Amino acid sequence: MEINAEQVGSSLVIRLNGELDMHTAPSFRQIADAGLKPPAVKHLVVVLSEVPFMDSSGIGALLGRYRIVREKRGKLVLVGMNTAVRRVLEMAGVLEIVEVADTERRALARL
Amino acid sequence: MEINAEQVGSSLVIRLNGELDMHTAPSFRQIADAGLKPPAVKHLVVVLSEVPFMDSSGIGALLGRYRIVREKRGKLVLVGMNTAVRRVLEMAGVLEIVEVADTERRALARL
Amino acid sequence: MQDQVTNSVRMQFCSRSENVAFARTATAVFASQLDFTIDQLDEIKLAVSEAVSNAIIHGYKNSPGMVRLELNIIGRTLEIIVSDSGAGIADVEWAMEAAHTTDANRMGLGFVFIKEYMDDLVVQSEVGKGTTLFMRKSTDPQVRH
Amino acid sequence: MQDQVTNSVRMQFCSRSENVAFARTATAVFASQLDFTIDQLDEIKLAVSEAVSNAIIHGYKNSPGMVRLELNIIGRTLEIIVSDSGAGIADVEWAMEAAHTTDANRMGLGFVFIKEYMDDLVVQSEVGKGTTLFMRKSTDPQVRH
Ligand SMILES: Nc1ncnc2c1ncn2[C@@H]1O[C@H](COP(=O)(O)OP(=O)(O)O)[C@@H](O)[C@H]1O
Ligand SMILES: Nc1ncnc2c1ncn2[C@@H]1O[C@H](COP(=O)(O)OP(=O)(O)O)[C@@H](O)[C@H]1O
Repeated sequence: MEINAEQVGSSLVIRLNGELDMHTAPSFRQIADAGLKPPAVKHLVVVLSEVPFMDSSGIGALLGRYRIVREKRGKLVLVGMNTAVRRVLEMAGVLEIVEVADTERRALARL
Repeated sequence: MEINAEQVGSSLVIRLNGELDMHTAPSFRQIADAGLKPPAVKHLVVVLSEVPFMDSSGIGALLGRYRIVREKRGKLVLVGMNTAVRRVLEMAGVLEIVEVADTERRALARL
Repeated sequence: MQDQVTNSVRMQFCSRSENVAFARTATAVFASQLDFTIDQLDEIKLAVSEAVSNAIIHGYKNSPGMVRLELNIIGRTLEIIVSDSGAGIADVEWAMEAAHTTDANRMGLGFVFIKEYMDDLVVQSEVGKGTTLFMRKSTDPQVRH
Repeated sequence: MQDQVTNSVRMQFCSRSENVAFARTATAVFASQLDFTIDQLDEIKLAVSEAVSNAIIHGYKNSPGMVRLELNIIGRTLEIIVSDSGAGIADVEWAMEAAHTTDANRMGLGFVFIKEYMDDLVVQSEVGKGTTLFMRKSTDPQVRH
């Protein structure tokens, strides 16, 4: 899994490339948590367009980051899910609590 | 493996889609041999652009058809090999005895 | 009519996190011998990913062990058997419910996903001996076992 | 320095032609845990395809049997062991030469390809007992065993 992180204003943008499971979730978690440390960073945008697969370990990692941004009164925005990923996030009820955007630009515009 | 066969003048064009190995070679062989039955059909063009993999069973099937068209004083033309397929055909010495073309149209123009 | 097993593969691999991807991908490759749809293959990958992750995380508690994965094609049905010789489950019925987990860092979604995506799930487990999941999925969703 | 096996998978599957694709793809997925190039992964797929095809065609003569495939990661090297309990090879040295085949419909290219693409090949065979191929390939082509 390739992970790219960038701070854009008060948002941390993380772009994932690869499958998110118990093997790859820990590095996502680490990079996200480091990027969310600064008090100025309130929101997290996770770009999933290059994530072909996600299971409950991946969902757990996303929801853990959701709790962090919520404590900062920020938002978690998910961008560009494929059908398989959207289905499991829906089943897990994640899509009811996080924001969803078509593109990274739209996600940032909203924050 | 999807196999599409079409007679164009004195040539049989076979378009393969999938991996050519001991499992898929028999259907290629069957369809090619049926298409090469009519005495008017002298040449065989095999389009490999959608063949991601070929092993010695696939090469054997190609060389068997080469013998048939040679007996008919026709030619075998291979079209659009990827790197992996080109390498094994090269190692097997196949590229020294058959014709190679970039596109189906060029292959047919030559026959 | 009772169909016969026409093809099968048995795998055994180390309980390492990188093998979860191996297991689900190898299963999808084998499963594609049946005419599953892309969506169904995604469902199979998810179920195997959850079952193998559980064997590694809960069964072996992330220490070395061997996970077994058996795939059988029976008519138009794929049977998937995932087993470990790890900790076992004290209360299977409890564990299979949504949000039930013995690991505070997890969410208790694994069994929910497997039940949702497979036609059939049977769990056999014995504390201290290990756990086996028997899953089935047919290309024809009408078929229930 | 003698490296340890850090990861391994053992597979066993029916000697059916559709499993050749399964075997080479599963191997490539497992092999991608090492940083092989795309070309090297193609080479690994070809070697496995040839070895498993031979087990099915020559070992079991296209009748039912079980093919075993073991993959071990040892440092930066992938070890691939393909074995059958089939016919065996009477003269291994002869069989390994280019164009040598006992099947008039084939071309005797399998061993040539394996030798070309693998860093290392050892063949053990006993007539009536079966055949085992030990192959090795390193991500670093300098390493020879
Ligand atoms: N292979 C296993 N070995 C031991 N315990 C298991 C195994 N699989 C599942 N369990 C138990 O069942 C519980 C629920 O599993 P699951 O629904 O996958 O959720 P999660 O993995 O998030 O905990 C686990 O927390 C664990 O206690
Ligand atoms: N697993 C095996 N069991 C029995 N004989 C084998 C096996 N593998 C190879 N052989 C023998 O070695 C010969 C050469 O094999 P190979 O180089 O792969 O060429 P081919 O498969 O085209 O014959 C075969 O023709 C066969 O006689």
